[in-house]
Amino acid sequence: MSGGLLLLATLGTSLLTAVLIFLLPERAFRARTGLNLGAALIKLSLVAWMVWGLSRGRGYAVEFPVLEGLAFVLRADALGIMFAGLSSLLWLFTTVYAIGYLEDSPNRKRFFGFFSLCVASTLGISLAGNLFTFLVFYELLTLSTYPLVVHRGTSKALAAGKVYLRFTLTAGLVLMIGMVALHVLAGDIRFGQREILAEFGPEDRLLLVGLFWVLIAGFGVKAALVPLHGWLPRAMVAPAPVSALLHAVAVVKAGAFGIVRLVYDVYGIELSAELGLLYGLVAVASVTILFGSLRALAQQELKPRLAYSTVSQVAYIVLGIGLFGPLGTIAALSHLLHQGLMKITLFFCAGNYAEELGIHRIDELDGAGRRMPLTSLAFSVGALGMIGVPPVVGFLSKWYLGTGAIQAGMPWVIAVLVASSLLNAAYFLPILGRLWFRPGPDHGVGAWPEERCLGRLETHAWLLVPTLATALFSLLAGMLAGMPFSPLEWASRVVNAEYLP
Amino acid sequence: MSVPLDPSLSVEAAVLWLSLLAPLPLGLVAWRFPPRRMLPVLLAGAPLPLVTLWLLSRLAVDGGLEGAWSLGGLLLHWRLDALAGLLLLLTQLLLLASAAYAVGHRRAIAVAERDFAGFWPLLGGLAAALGLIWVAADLLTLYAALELMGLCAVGMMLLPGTAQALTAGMRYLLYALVGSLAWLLGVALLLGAWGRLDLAGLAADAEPGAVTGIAMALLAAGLLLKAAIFPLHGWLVPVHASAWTPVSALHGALVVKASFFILMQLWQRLVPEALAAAWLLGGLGSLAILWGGLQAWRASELKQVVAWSTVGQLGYLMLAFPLLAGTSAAVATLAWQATWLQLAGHALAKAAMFMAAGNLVLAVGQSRLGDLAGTSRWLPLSLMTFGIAAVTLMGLPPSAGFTAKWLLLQAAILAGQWPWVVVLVAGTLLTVAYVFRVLRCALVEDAPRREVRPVPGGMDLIALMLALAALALGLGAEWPLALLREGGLP
Amino acid sequence: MSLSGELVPAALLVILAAACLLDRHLRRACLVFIAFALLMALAWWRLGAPWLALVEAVLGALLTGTALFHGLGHLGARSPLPLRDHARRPRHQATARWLAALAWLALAAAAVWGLLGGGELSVPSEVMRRPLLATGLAIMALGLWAFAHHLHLLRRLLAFNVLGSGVFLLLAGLAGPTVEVQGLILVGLVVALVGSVLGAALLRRLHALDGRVSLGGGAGDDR
Amino acid sequence: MSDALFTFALPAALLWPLLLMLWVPLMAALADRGQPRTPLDGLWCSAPLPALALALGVEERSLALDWWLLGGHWALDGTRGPLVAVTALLWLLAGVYARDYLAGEQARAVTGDGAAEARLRRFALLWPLTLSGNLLLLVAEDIASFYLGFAVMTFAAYGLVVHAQTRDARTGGLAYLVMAVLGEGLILAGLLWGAGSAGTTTLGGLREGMLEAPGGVWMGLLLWLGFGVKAGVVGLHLWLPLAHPVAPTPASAVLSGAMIKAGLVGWLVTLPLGETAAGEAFAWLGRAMLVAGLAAAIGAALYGVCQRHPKAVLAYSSVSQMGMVTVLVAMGLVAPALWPALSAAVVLFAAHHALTKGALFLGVGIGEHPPRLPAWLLWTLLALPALSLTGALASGLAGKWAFKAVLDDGGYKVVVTWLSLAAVGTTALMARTLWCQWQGERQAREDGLAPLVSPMPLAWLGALLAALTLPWWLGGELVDRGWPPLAKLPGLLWPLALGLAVSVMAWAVARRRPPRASWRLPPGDLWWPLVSGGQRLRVWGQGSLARLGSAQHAWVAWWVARERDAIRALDGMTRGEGWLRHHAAVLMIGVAVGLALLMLFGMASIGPA
Repeated sequence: MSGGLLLLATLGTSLLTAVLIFLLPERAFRARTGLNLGAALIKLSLVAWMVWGLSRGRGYAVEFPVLEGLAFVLRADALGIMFAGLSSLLWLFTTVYAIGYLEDSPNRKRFFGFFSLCVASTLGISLAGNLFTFLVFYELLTLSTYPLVVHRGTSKALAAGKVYLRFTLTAGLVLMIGMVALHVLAGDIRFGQREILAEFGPEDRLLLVGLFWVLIAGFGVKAALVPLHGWLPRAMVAPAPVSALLHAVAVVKAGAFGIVRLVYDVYGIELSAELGLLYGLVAVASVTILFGSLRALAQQELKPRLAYSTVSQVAYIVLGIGLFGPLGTIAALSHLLHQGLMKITLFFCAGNYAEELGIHRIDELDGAGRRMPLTSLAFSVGALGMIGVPPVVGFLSKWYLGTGAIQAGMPWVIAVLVASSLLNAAYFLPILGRLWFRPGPDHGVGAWPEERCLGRLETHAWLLVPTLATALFSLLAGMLAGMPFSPLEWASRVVNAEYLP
Repeated sequence: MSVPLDPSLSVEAAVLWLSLLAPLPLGLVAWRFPPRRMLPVLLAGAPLPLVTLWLLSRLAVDGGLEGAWSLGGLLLHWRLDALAGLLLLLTQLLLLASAAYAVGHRRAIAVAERDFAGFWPLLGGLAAALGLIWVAADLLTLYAALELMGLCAVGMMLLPGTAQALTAGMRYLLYALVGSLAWLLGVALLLGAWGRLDLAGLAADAEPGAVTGIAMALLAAGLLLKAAIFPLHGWLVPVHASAWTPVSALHGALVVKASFFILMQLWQRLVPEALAAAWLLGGLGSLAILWGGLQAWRASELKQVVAWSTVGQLGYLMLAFPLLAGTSAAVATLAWQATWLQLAGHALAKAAMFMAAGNLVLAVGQSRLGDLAGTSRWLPLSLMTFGIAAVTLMGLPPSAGFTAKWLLLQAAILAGQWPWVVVLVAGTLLTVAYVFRVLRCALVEDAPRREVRPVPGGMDLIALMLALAALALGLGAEWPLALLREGGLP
Repeated sequence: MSLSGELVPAALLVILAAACLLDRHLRRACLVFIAFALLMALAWWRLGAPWLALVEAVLGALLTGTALFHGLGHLGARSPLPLRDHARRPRHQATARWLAALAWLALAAAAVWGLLGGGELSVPSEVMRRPLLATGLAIMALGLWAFAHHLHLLRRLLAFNVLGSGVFLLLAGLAGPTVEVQGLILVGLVVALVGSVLGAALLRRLHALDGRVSLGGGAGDDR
Repeated sequence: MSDALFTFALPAALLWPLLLMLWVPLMAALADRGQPRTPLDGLWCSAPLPALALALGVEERSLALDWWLLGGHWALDGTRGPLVAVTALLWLLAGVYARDYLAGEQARAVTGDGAAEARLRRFALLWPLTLSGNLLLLVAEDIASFYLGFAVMTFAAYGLVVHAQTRDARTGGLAYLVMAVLGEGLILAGLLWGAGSAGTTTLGGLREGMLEAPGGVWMGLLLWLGFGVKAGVVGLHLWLPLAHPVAPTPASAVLSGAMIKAGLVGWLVTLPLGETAAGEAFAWLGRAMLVAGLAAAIGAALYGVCQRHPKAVLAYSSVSQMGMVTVLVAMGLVAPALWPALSAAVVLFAAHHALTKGALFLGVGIGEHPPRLPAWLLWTLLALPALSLTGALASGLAGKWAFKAVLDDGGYKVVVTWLSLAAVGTTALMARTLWCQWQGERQAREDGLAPLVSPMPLAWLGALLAALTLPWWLGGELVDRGWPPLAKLPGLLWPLALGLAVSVMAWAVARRRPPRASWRLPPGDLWWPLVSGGQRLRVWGQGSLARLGSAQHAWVAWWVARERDAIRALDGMTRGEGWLRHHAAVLMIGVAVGLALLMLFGMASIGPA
């Protein structure tokens, strides 16, 4: 299959799935499930094919003009395919999870339709070859996640959706203005054409700095950088798979990925460092990391705590971007994947507790480790990873961030990292303590809020399997980080191939 | 009695005029034998856009077509350039969609065939008038076509016969008539000053001056009134809210745009350098964007939301005037493309939106927003169509609205006209606000279930097709825009 | 033709227009309008446009008059409209309308003056056209004022017709009775007729439906 | 052993405990619900065996695993080998001991006590996990594996500490965990900083890089303090006396015997000890460590003798002993030239302490459940490790001689004197321990005696034997100094004599005038003021978090209110529409006039040009 066709086929798989799901009647549960899983598998294998091809030096690109001097460009480069791989892999798990989670609930057709649309947008974001194409899919992502956020249709969900839209659409607009202005200034910049902006003279530098921050403001909303993070905790009312999606794969990652693209592929890291933009990024990221952790500490419910944890964790990516040097870059790129694996595990677990036992508050978790050992194990893996305990992948991110900070000449960042680790420990370890070491209803103390006993295992197999799989992946990705095609190895490959002279 | 100036193009000219005038007999036939199914309507109308496509392909090869009819010593000029051809294609597609939709609509609202039959000749008249406006190249033809269009539109608006529709229609009638008198006065001055009516001649002869300026001001005032540009939009919303859905769709999509088209043609030919006046028009457009958006946001009924949205969206078109006046060629090219893309995208999306809204209202039996609760579950297709159409209106990708907004922003930034950037941002946010207000109402899940009367599937399908076309125009904008660029600015 | 020979019908036209627009007695106003239209036809005749005169007499006077009387409900209809218009605008609104009409008049006059004074008129200016132009301007201003000022729909229809006649006169005055002008006026007359017929029919229906004769204040009009 | 075999054997030795760990839930899942099994079977006890065999059988080997974490590099060498051997042996004996120690709970679990079963299963899971962490950190040469082992050991051991689930156990566990997390943070900071500066992933590279890096001493300080949490550096030792008494006795034994040594190992592998190139800054760090070590050695002894629970006394003894070790390690920075000789002494001393302290802790359990032994024999056996710890016997004597000789040679007699003073304290602590045990044992003897040939006494005896005979079987260059000549014995034994004398006197005094209750010093010394301070801090922190939250809410609420105002204002504006509609004609005229004026004046301003 030729390069461009393969790209279009990958993108088309999800789009077509969305259309087909909308065409299927609401009752067609089996067909929809088969379609979902089949598409997810096909997409995963197509992406794997491209990964393999890329590693052998093949190129995949397709483009056509939309306007004079502006093209719609899809191109698979190492960085993009990395994100595509993450989204395709996690997509499979999320789909499986969602099928189990939404069993017997209304509006499944709508849910899965937009779900597929959402994955198509994420894939588009990862394969976009210039800012225009990126923006197209970025906004499409916003639109396709809105019905998912308000899926429950309660007034709380609708209010959250309103906040979500306010933040994201305004940001999209800001982003668009920034992109248009950049386009006016420099024309259509393909990702990787770093020399275009680098050649601007000193008189345009101020303008470039200004545009950079406009664009960062646009991306920062989705990446939930403080103070633009307000939508994220509120969007927690969505069903668990959607939260997992928002936090781990699609939305926040799209923002972070945008910043990655902006810094590495549009401005170029050298120019960014020269313009002094990276200090600002590091400062913003540091504030976000600490603020997110502090706010997480104050939460009494599981999902909001995880949400604020996301705020904090995604800022690690931005922090890594801000650390000038290959190690910082590796940290940023690999954390993009690592955080996805760990956070999705945590959200799956939170969903499992809520579905099986009706648990939403942290103090209801006492002794849940006995009732749901596997889920709790997965949760522990995720939480320890977030704290940065090896061999879970989170440690690797912290390692590269820390060493990258030294390389970039900012040792104080280590203090931020350690403080964040301690705060992470302060809000995750009590949960683990409750799970494993407190007596709970299964020890004869109290009762679960709403026990449902789904399935023969500790919960529904559709819910349990993806949870365990992502936990296992977070563990394996850490332990086997030196293996070829591990996230870390691929990130290093991207850095070596693209960002070092 | 017809004398094409260039006899070698006679085949194309004949085909063009046949396709322009064909809607009249078709309308009359339909009046006599009202169609009961959508398919015959579609089949009868389908050749027209195909013919136009063929003409467009010829245009790409030969450049523009032009000619004149001689009518008792009177030379009536016409020309078919890329812009006119594209607009003609758009018109024919929308008319076809509306005609097919109307068949279903009649069944759904259960109006007697006899009462509905009046729709068809008026539709034919409207189609012919619109076609004439796109190709007319002199003020007399334009005047006649404008009046024919206005009267047909008024007639269609009155068809429901309710007090509300009659009042609104009466107001529309009066203002349309006065607007055309203002236009006629302007034409009188131009004729008096330069002694000719054909656009090309006027563009060549006319020099900017007091008389031309005043004439343009009078013309513009009349056309603005007909195009429902703020603050002269007062007649539009009641008319739309009370008219039948296919009529509203056509009116919002095409009729108001025709006046804008004429204004743009004249302005570009006669007073392209009038900066201050162009900025006033841009300012009025901005106010229209804000006012329309605001009113749509606060409106309480679905069709009112859509109608107000038309007022707001028309404002975007007006931004073309300051961006075209006295700016560099690059800015002008961008603004020119942006305007027509916005017009086409809005036409498709607005028609789709009216139809989707009409379907929702028909199915629910209520028109208040609050009564839409839960429709996402019972009427997913209509709501989806509404949503897709709204994507274009909001200017979100990948839609024609988005691409047009991108061009407009690019033009504004390149020209350094920052106020329009602010207006675009505010307008987009307002659009988002009112669109999602509707969707939010529809997504409420905990409302009691109500009786829902599903509309015929074809109606949803037509609306969906139009909405998707608006979407496809976003990324596929290069084909029409390349044609436009080749045609150049007037 | 002498200047004074032109002045008399011109003055008569203005007087008739004013009488038609200012009279609150509707049937009388309609009758005056028919007289006005006939005088217009005469004017066309004298300008050398007999066809136009014929059309004006048939469309403008006969058919429009019939339509107006139909709208008034005096042609075999069951529920005639009240014969007098009692509606009044508030004073400040009335002032604004006067001023607006004057501004419009000034604008048009300035343009006409510019054409005459600057010798820009494409057709060589003739002395005899000046009263025609003045008459046109006056009638147009009157018509516009009346259209903006009156509330009664029938009176607005009358005003619109008078306004149209004023514009036609100006047109003829500026460009002479050329074939283009005749074409424009013809179209204008047809449109005016159709508009009047439609308006009158609508007025009847509206009056029959909820007894109203003006736009504002009715149910469902304003939110 | 060939390289290939080693490549296989080392991971296998580390994985074996993990496999056994997985075996536990597997068996529980496979077994019939009706027949609960005891998770602590013979197989389970064998967890450290492969590691022990490997450590005794291999001299020097290393293993590189590129795919592992950041690149794995594991090694066994002259320092690591003995430590692995001692650690594995202690874990083995403690494991066997635990099987018996927890027999009561096993019995309850079999009869269907769910809570006991859960506790037991948790113990059975976490014990091998802790073990594997401990072993990994000992063999790791790359930073990531080392940190992994350290973290796994630390976090898994929490479960062992809180095993009993009593209130005290929770307190002990909390103290343990808080301090451990703090320590982990410090270690992480030090490691990242050091590794980042040196651009390395191995511990050797870290040590070398630290010498050259600017601010290297600060990395050293961070690492010293970080590992100091585990090693009980004064001020960071709080968790020891709190966690030890509440943990099950075998867990206390490995905590105090093996796991505290992890802190020492951390120092040994990360600090640039014995590097003559280290600058004056490191010497100052060494001096600080020296002072802190001495303070711990003596202060802990003083505080410890006031404790009532034998395990608390032993915990303070550990703090005291580790203080002495700290002093020795500090000498590696103060006097780098001495280090090659001193390092062997440190390892020997650490190994000695590990096994001896293990034996002592296990002895506590023996005292509580005395086996069928004559009292004199039992007490002799219980006293033997105590004497050894004071440096009077066997491994203790060898260890003490090893460092005393080096320090004497190096001219650091003052340090030796201070250390001897600490040994006086150790003697007093041992006396106090035995005294406390004596009182407990008399009570227990009345309840009945346990059989001698059962895992618990056998494991204890094994530990005793291993501890006493350490110098003989550990071998290697560690004991190349051999035994002290007779002439030196008085210099080595006077602290014992003095300590005994002081103890007897104190006992006599205390018997006359029993100390008032208010004098009793709680175990955990600084912990309690810190807790109250922490409580206040926590209240303040929660308050400020709440304030942060409410400030955010207030901010949002303010905006929502403004939004409502704005919408109301807009609603007011929308009524203007009626006006627009009524004045459309006038507005059209206005627009025309406005446009015309702009055209005229716009053109005028542009001018005729």
